[in-house]
Amino acid sequence: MREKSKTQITLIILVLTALGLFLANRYLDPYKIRIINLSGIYVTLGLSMNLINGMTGMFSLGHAGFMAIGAYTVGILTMPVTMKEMNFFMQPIVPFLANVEWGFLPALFAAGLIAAFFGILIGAPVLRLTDDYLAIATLGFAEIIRVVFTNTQSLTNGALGLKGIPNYTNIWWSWGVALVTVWFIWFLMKGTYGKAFLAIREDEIAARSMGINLFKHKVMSFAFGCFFAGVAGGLMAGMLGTIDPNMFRITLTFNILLIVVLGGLGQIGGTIISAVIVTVMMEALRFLDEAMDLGFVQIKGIPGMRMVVFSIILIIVVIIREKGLVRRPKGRELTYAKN
Amino acid sequence: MGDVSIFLQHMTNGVSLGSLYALIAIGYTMVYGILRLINFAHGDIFMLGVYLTYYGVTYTSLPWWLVFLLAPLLTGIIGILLERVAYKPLRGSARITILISAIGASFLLQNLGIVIFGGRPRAFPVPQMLNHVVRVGGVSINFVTFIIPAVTILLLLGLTYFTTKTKTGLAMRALSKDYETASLMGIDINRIISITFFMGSFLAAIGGILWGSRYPQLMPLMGSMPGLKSFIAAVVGGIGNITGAVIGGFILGLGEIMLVAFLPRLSGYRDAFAFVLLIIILLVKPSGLMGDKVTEKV
Amino acid sequence: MLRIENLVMRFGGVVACNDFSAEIKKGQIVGLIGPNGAGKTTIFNVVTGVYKPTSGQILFNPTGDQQHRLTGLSPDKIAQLGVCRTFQNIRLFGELTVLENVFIGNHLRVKSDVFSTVLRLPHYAAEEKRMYEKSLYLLEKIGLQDTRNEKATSLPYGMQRRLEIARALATDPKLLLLDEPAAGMNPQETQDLIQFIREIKEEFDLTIFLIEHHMDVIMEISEKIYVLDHGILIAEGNPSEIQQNQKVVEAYLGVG
Amino acid sequence: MKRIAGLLLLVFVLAMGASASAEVIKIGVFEPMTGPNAAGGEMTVEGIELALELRGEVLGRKVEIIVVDNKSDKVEAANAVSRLIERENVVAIIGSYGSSLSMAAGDIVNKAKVPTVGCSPTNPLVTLNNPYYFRVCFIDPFQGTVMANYAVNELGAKTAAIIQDVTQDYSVGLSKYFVDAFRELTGDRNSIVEMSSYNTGDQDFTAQLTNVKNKMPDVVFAPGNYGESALLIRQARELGIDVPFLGGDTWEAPEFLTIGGVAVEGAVFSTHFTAEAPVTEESEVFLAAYREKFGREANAFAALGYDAYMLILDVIEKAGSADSQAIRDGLAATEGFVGATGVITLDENGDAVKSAVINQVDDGKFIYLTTVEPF
Repeated sequence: MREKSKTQITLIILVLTALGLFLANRYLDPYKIRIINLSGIYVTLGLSMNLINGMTGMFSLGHAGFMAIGAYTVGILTMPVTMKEMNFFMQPIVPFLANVEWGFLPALFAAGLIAAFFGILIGAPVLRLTDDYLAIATLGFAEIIRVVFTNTQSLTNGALGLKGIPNYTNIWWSWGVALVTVWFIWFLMKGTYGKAFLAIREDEIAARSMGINLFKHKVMSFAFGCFFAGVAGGLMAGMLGTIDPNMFRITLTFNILLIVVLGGLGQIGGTIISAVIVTVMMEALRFLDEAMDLGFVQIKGIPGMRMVVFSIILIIVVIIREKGLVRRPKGRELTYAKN
Repeated sequence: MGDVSIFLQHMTNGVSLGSLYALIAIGYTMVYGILRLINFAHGDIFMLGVYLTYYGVTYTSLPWWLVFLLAPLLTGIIGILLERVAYKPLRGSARITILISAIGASFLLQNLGIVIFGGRPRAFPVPQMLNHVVRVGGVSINFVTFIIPAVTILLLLGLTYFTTKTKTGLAMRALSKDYETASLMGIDINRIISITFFMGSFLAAIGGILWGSRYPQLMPLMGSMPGLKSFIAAVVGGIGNITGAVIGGFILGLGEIMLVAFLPRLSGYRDAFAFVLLIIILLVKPSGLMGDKVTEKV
Repeated sequence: MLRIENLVMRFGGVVACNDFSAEIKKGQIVGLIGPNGAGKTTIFNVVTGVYKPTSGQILFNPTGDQQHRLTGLSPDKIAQLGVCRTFQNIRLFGELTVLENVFIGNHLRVKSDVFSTVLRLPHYAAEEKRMYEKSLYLLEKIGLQDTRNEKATSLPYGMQRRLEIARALATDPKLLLLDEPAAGMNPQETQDLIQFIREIKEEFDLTIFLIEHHMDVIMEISEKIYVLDHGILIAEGNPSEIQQNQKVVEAYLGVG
Repeated sequence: MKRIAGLLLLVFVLAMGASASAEVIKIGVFEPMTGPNAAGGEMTVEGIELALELRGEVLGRKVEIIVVDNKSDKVEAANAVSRLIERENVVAIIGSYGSSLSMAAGDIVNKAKVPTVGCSPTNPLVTLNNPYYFRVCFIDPFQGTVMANYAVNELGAKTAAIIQDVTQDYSVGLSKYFVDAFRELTGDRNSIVEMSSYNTGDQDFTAQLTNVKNKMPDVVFAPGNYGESALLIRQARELGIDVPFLGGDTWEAPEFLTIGGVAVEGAVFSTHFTAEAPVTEESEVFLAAYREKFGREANAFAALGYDAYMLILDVIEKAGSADSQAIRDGLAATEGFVGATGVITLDENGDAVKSAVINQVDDGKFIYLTTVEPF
């Protein structure tokens, strides 16, 4: 009975979302559609990071790097051959990619798979590290990826970036992928593997003693997270039409982290809502940077105020939601998180 | 120029850079060693220290050496405030939570820096005394380069004395070993943690001032890279270990310079070097060169 | 079922366990006792692979044809072989529900791959159904079927201990290691527990190795008892032998 | 339920859009006001605001500029431009400092058919294949070539070393064209004796510089951000490298002088404009107005911002219409527009064909050396 009504609600939500998107696509201007697109992409990003950080309890800060891999995969694979020649005017592109021109779907798949491949490659050695070390190591990997992309001129066009990537990304793609991500992670977490991820988050030692292979499951979770990060990166490339290595800095990871923390570590629904809200707020709060005319007094715009507000929100949310956010270690640990 | 003097020049450059990393890493490692907390905002505290010095020298009539002393003290107080606001409410929380708060604090300071100081870089007012070049044979050495290692070694000795001989230092160590017992023994936890943050931030500011004297360009984001690299230096040396931090700093500085020196084609990859080193160390010897092994209790 | 040979475990300079040997036969309930800090939990940790011993070896099924050397295997491998445990300081998956805790115990026997779980292919659906049924059965067994959707940490202490046992049972163990299952229980609960342990032993065809401070429990339930003091085996035998052993008495009185 | 609530909220927030007034002509400006490119954005906006003050009306209608920050970030740049077009209904757009930021806007303005004039993005890709993107500055190939010419012809250099910021398209592009031209001019494939890279934000360049010193080049070409470049030259002088340092238009910032101090004396760079050698009457007007408003000498970026604005207004006036399409067509036909930075003619790509100025740092000021005509 309960299962049935749940399915019904899910269906209703799906239909309403689709209808909403359809109407939005039809009647909203490109700017709003762009924000909706971006929201969809951030939903995917938020969920993929939440899978790693919130559900499996690893602390990865490498998202920007995996997005970069995905974005470049899509960029290079979908860009028309003539456009490639124009882009790579300083140093020709490596021959085996010069004449490639794929459709968006296979390119997105490739983006996810390559990102996941690197996720496994990178994750396999470092995922055994604990919280803070893992955070720094993954952050380091993201930086390494960025530096490599900057220097491999004949593969990525280096700092010049890529321009003229076909604008395939639309509302259906961005939200379609978001929906697939929700669906995937939902069923993953419902199933026994997802429960094993949760067990790892809760208590690694107990999880191992229950026969859960930590390494295998961590790498699995990490690879899935990277897959979706890569796909989202690809969507981003398809939306912007141009990418360069400097896009994929730690700030990008910070934005996603903000979404995950606001939405609640381990929460699927919360992440979706917070992804949408944060994306919209990023735009809506633009007024903070701009000059304000309150009638009687004029305030000069202070660029950067927006990010200050977001940082403060992050800290406040962490502090307020501390208990619900992550498992509180049991009484034996009283100091600053000694593990 | 002969090969020998070129090599010596590279060595000098490496020592100069390495000692700066070492200096900042000391503060990082001290806070971690005592509180097991990675203060992500350490690099941004460093930035604050430099800006405070800049404003002190430029907008007050105080002599530079006094500013060089006052600014770190002020930075130390900011460090205490930071701990009170962003970390104290989370005492006892999971590591991830505190780490997120630390990242938030780091971004907050950076963006506050942009709002308050403006996004455009400024020139650090290097005192004349520090700003001249000494030439020994074919090797040029900036005068600051002599001062930095000296200060580093001095602080290293001072800190070692402090933590092993003074009452507060011993209390800190007790705290780092066992929080509960320490508080049972009547140690004022809040006071010790505040002192730790004060000292960490004070050291960051000293590092910042010397950094500014060597590389006189101020930007709100200037702390993030040196911060990360110093953290890496601390990890390489064995986080929590002050001597290790110094050694790690020198390894990192020399390594970065030598990479460019011997593999000039890879100079564009220089920023990745630190991270590669970090990952190798974490995989081969996660406790760092000087760190001791910790086993988890079951 | 389990043979421990000349086990030595050192942490730095501290010897937690020195030259410990033991043999547990199939279907036995064997007790391990000793004063606090005697190294009992260390032995459990070594058997389940959490610690690597300094020397010595542990054999699983030493006489059977499926003989395994446990030393050097990872905890999850050991669990898969059929050795599962509970923890002295309760390590439930605290934020998860009671049912989820037991359900996770089933995970190591899952045959479907992760993609069929996401796609909910029929063979996985069937498998999952079996797992849920088994979990519910186990919960019923420990009397927690009504609280199955509550957070594990919200349970009273005694129930958490039982839940740990249920979770361990879900892994289909052949050998079950119980680390102070009666800790914090009142006499009535303790009696229930003894009954419960006997029941599950019969039903699931278990061999049980347990650490316990409640002497009445140990004496009533064990067929054989090992006594440890300061990491050294000071006595072994059946309950009546142990009760009369002078060394054991001294160790517990703190004389020796 | 939550999801629906979220969606409703989204629609609600988005629907709080502003409505446009038909009377005012709105011109959008998207520039980096924060982030690593903030200084360039700030200088440019100064010029645009000055231009607005001088000429706030066209066709009898008031002109309004709407400045949005792109945070030196591509995604933000795209959002900012989209916002200008859809929310503010601007008829034309100015921006942005930083070629990659301009490129992020390229597709959007092309699709929306809103003409956009870049002030200082010098990467050739910006206007390529984009009929709606124009710029009032020259492009990297020209700038790099100009400096190679200067090095060989004026300084008599036989060898050169390159230190580039590998993370900046601008720096990489300039270096590449410099290298090509330098090799051709000297007729020597080996005339580039050292090629070294660093990353934006780096502060220590001693390793790269020590390698350079070892090779003893006649000149060092080191285009990059003014901050990093100033530090780089400082460290070079400390190491005893006393050959001339050459760079590009990004060096023209007061911070280059304050951070570099005495070390940057003698540094030579190409730029779009100099306050010292007003090329046109418009330059005089601009310079005087700038001096009056800001109390200091103008720089190239302000001048380019000024020109971009004035060019758009000029086109509107000539076309007699503030319609986006009319503006685009007018811009594409620009020939001989007299701006503060010189006489601007836009080529078939929408790039300005105009002269470059070479400046030198002398006694803590930027001194005009020479003008190089387009070739």
